[in-house]
Amino acid sequence: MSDAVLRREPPLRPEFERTVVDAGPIGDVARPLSAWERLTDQTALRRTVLLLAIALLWEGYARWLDNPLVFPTFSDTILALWDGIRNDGLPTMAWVSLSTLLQGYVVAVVLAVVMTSVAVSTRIGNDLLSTLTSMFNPLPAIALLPIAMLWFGLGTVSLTFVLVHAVLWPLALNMHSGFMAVPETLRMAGRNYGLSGLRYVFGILIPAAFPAILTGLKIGWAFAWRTLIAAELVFGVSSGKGGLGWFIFQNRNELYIDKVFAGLVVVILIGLFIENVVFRWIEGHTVRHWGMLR
Amino acid sequence: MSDAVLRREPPLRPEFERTVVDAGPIGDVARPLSAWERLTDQTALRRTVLLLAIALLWEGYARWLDNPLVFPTFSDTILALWDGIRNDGLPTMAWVSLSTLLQGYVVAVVLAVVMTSVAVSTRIGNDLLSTLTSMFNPLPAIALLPIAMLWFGLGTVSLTFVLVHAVLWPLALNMHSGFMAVPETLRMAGRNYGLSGLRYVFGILIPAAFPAILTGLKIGWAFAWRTLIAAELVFGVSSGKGGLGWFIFQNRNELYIDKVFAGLVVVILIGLFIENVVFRWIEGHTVRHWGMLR
Amino acid sequence: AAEGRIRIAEQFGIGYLPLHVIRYQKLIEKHGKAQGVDIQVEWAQLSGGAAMNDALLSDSIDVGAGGVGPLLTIWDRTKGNANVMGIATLNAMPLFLTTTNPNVKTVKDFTEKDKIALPAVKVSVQARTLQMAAEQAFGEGKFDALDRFTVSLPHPDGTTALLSGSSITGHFSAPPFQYQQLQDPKVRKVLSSYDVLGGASTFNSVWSKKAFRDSNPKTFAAFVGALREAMDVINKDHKQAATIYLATNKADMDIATIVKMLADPDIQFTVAPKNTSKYAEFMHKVGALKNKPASWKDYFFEDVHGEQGS
Amino acid sequence: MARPAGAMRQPRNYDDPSAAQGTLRPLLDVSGVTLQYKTARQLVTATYRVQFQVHAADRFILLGPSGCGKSSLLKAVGGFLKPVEGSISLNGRDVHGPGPDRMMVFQEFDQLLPWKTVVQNVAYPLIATRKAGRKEAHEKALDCIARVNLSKFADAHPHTLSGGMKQRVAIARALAMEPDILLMDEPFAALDALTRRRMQEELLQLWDDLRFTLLFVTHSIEEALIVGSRILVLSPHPGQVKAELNCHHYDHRAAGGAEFQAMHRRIHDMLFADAVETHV
Amino acid sequence: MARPAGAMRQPRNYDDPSAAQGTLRPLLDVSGVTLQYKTARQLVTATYRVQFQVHAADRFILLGPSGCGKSSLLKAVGGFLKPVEGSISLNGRDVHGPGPDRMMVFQEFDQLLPWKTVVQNVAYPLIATRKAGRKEAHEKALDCIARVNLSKFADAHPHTLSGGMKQRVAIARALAMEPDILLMDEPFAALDALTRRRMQEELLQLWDDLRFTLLFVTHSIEEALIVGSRILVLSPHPGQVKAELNCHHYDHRAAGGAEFQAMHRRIHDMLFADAVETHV
Ligand SMILES: Nc1ncnc2c1ncn2[C@@H]1O[C@H](COP(=O)(O)OP(=O)(O)OP(=O)(O)O)[C@@H](O)[C@H]1O
Ligand SMILES: Nc1ncnc2c1ncn2[C@@H]1O[C@H](COP(=O)(O)OP(=O)(O)OP(=O)(O)O)[C@@H](O)[C@H]1O
Ligand SMILES: [Mg+2]
Ligand SMILES: [Mg+2]
Repeated sequence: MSDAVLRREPPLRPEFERTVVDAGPIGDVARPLSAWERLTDQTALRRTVLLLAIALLWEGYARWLDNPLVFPTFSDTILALWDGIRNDGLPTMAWVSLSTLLQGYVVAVVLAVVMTSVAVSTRIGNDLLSTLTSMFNPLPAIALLPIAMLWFGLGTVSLTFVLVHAVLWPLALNMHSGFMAVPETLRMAGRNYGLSGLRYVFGILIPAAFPAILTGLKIGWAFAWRTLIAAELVFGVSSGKGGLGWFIFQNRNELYIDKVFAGLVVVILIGLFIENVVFRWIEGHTVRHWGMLR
Repeated sequence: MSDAVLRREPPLRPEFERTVVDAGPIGDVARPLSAWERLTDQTALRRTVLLLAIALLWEGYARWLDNPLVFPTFSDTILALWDGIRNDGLPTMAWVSLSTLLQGYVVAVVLAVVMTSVAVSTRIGNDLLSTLTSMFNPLPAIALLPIAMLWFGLGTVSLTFVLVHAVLWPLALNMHSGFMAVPETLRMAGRNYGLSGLRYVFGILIPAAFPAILTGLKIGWAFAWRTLIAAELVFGVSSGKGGLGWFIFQNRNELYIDKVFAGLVVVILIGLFIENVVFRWIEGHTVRHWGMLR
Repeated sequence: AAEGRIRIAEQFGIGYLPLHVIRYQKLIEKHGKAQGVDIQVEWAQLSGGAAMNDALLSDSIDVGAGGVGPLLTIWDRTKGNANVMGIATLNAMPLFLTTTNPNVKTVKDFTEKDKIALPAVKVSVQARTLQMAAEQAFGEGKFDALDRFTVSLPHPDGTTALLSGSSITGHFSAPPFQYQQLQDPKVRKVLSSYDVLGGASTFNSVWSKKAFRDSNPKTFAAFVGALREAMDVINKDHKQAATIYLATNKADMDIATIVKMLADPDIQFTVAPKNTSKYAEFMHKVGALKNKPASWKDYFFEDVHGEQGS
Repeated sequence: MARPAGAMRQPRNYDDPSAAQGTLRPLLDVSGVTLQYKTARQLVTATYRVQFQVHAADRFILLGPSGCGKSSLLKAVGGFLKPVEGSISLNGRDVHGPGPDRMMVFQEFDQLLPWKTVVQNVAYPLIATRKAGRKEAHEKALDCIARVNLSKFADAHPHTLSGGMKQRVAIARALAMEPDILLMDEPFAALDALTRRRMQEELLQLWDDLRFTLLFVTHSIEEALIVGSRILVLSPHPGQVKAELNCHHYDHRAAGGAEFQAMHRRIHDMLFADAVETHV
Repeated sequence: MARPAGAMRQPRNYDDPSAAQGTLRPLLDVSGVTLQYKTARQLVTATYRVQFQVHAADRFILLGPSGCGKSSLLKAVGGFLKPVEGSISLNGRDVHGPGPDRMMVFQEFDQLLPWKTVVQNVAYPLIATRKAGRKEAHEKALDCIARVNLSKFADAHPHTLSGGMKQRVAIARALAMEPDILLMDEPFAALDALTRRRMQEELLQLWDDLRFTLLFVTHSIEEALIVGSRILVLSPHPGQVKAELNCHHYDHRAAGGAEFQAMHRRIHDMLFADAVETHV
């Protein structure tokens, strides 16, 4: 060690005392933001610009490709969408799909809560959930088809069954690992209040694991759509009142690829709405508000 | 307040001091467990019993149903499985599927890491990830098929592409929300070390979000299977080496339902292996070992 | 593209037997040698018309195969750009409408309680044939009278649903499912597509883009030649054809069943289109085709124009 | 609102043993308790055969060096940890699992429920245990929050609080429950001298009102003497009982006195002696 | 290993101002800093126009009541928090973001990386900042762990440590880095009297060896006097500067003395005066 370091001494300064001003009226002293900062601060705006950029890319690539039977342009798709809305009852079809989907989703959410509650309460429940999840999660919907038809016949109930299969396992997985990752101190606090069983799950575990549960809900939502569209083709609710999947399937078979893309665009739009409005709102009022998520 | 309470006084006791014994040789003083406790402590055993129970249930229900065209018995399925292994090259087919799947899985994991890294580093990256996820996650694999074929032709690459689609979004979602939920103190510690960019992601965010990432990996794994089996039906086989999905499709077409179930059992067995051996091992050596998961 | 490569996609089923024979006996290679080109043949199996279209239009395959309906649709949609046309037919086969409902004698007897399974409502060959039958039964313009009873189910699921006594009471399928169904005493035939069309009709064909034929004349000719030779093989020796079918499909079906099927006079293996124009007319009438072909020669290449087609 | 710093609890006649002799059966009996943590790779003994009795209305202090197992002992009494040896009984009955009769203030800052505001956090256990209706609980919570001087932050969420403020909320939460037994694990460690003193006074005042039983972990000898009525001194890791001392006769006013200083030095030496043993 | 409790740092000639006058430009200049937290529903002002200068080799103490913004100030100096008003500059350059030149010991117990063992936690920043190779870092880490008396737990994971042990690991981690500036947020709050004293001595010894600059938050007046060379006294929430005092002339040996006691009382009164203002 050099002498220079050893000898380093801070200067002696005089002491002082000050009187403190009344802090009552201190307001927001944030520096005003520049116009550009304020603009880019608007998440909605940024995302809209992003969507426009994606649409432009699509249009450009499709034009360059010039193969409308494989990849139609964005403008053609929008025209087809408009046509679909006016002539083919696309909104009704979207509604049919959406309502089926919501049914399956709700059932799956309830089931997931029940199963994971049992799983965290007992060791055998834990084994059961883990085993069932690893068994059934990888199975494609078609594997359930015969069973679904056997139990529920053709129609919405079977479709719901397949949807539940799509949503339940990923949601249960996320929920369960969320529960498992709840900090020990919070668990102890909850048990200290004498909570147990469902009251413990709803009072402590679910809110504490809410970030993971929300992710599970998002994934479940997406996979419900994937499955619904694939399953509608097969289960093809009696002709006449098909949903979006049916619309896509039929038009694909008839090689109206622009309409197929229009159907997919509807799915995308619903997805964007759910993510940017519904889930964003929920996040803003829960996990972000609670400081559990950045 | 009653006088009784007010007057409650603890008794006065004598003080004392004690000498402390040398604590060096204190060993494990746990009470020995009873045979039953030791048995039920064995996770492997408990789960095996559970699987046997499920198999029995299956056998019983199928026998009662007596409809082998829809739901063959467990024993028939096992016989068909044995037959498939000996005569139809089921192991090779499973291997074909598994290797395709692993390729897609690895690509998706790498992509997810890259995308979420960008997403946590920049605000526009965050917008992009969130938008792309909510757009593409709900799209069924068939929507990507034409594009896949256009870009990669028929064959494994297209399958890989579709697999990536199946794995990437749920994994990215879990990863991203895991990153977002990393406690502020840990983030600050990491940035205090001067970590940034990828070093920050790999040094802090990924291990800190590992429980969520593992869940994402599990879900991704399951959905890769679902998608692979569904996609193999559509893509079928080129150059003669079909996978498990093709095996299932072919046997379905020939109404060998027991073989269809045999194919599904292979999927289930692989799923159980991956969950109970691979993921369990990873969990045991990471998140559980680190006390991040119960 | 350079000459000497052809990528063919086929589907599942006995109807594709000519392609199996070509593959098994390497007939394209043989006919290519005769023309002086070494042809590399790539085979793929795809599971449905839509996948076939995607693959063809994205240039992943050169030759696709499927039912008459998809051929007419893709011809109609690609007229003027990709120009997809039929090369030849693979067979003529009857499609049966079967039922387990003892009260159903003709299509008129289906009621609200019945459900008829089809591979794809409205758009499949079976659906079109049923519509034509409905028009014949209920009168001009009433072609959609039975549509509300129909549901989409793939053949295997439809078959199990019919046989296991669920709510499916009717099934419009194809060989070999319809024959398997008829082995069950509960199941009866209501209708054959031959009745509706007034004679034998094409079930499967092969098609390709005009551009492929133009730039690969020798390869294309080799394929057509191979196809014709395969028809001869099948029609001459049912036993050998059945053996090839079993070998290529790894199916452990009884060889006698297949031979019996091949011997069925209703089942023909020929390159000549049969009664396809009736479908075309009907599809144009109901708006599924924008272009009205003057004759079957509009949607088949010249290579088969010499045949007795319709 | 908090009382001025001078206000003290009423004097008690501790020095007359005959008056103090209440029940002879201890409320809490910890006998021969060994606590161990078993992980895949190692076995950690936290405490070894620890023995003590807490009587009703005791203010019992656990004092000992860092890592000696104070928190573990408290968790065992709280029912969160099972002893591998020995037994813990409460009112003559073995402790099986946690319960709201023993409210705990943990050492960690993350013991508040992040999804509840400060006032909700304090009111929740009252509601969950049905000790009070919603409205009553809310009022009681506001009152206790005022006592820990956080009224301004009643509607804030925990993540917007400083470390010391979080601990004060946890204290308010425990006080609001008015439990028979209060388990506190270094509750005042994150507080400044002033706030700490005010909290100590609040606690003693409340004890005087309600005469609950207090089990209190601290690492400050001074705090032990002021807050406690009896002190259990533990040896370093693994914790064993070194001494049990009486200290009911000290309060804030006594803090400067010679007797207080002597007692302080006695305990100090007891702990530091150890250090010399272990570290030289 | 830790030195015996009596070992003290070498004497320094503080009382000769001419020798002490080093550079006149302060190392750290905090001027007019207002810190605010903005959430969707409310705006919290943590500190208001705080002004102070820290010179190289200062042992600068931030002292103030709970919630007055000490941690926030430290985080702002660490580069984790941007002032909404005023500026913070280091060596004449504005602070933009955190960096390994300012190692921080946080107040929270969860600052250790749970996936690393104790020794890995201490060695990691050395490796990450390329201050040392793997092996060298490991050795240095083991050495620092010995200083905080945790050698037995070098291979334990943080979740198996007690609160005080975790904080000691964090201290070891910061010391191992031998940073130019060390920011410590109530590092000894969770430690018992004995361990605390040993840690204080270690810190002062290290300071004597390396003459780094220390910015130290504490709520203990005694600790402030012993550890610090200069004390910044902050008012209650929102924190404003109340006084800056010199205290370089106190160490453990001085702790009993009359001058020490007087200073203690002076600061105590300064803080308690506030209490009377605010709370009566
Ligand atoms: N979850 C755990 N797993 C394994 N060991 C643990 C765990 N918790 C505590 N220990 C060990 O038990 C011993 C006692 O820990 P405890 O938290 O009871 O100490 P303490 O007296 O509260 O210390 P402090 O004053 O630092 O909080 C320590 O050696 C610690 O390493
Ligand atoms: N993340 C945050 N969001 C909003 N407000 C915050 C946040 N962190 C701290 N505050 C507020 O800022 C003020 C100062 O907090 P800070 O943590 O700096 O206090 P402190 O002096 O360190 O207190 P303590 O001694 O209790 O740790 C408090 O009023 C607190 O409510
Ligand atoms: Mg502790
Ligand atoms: Mg603080």
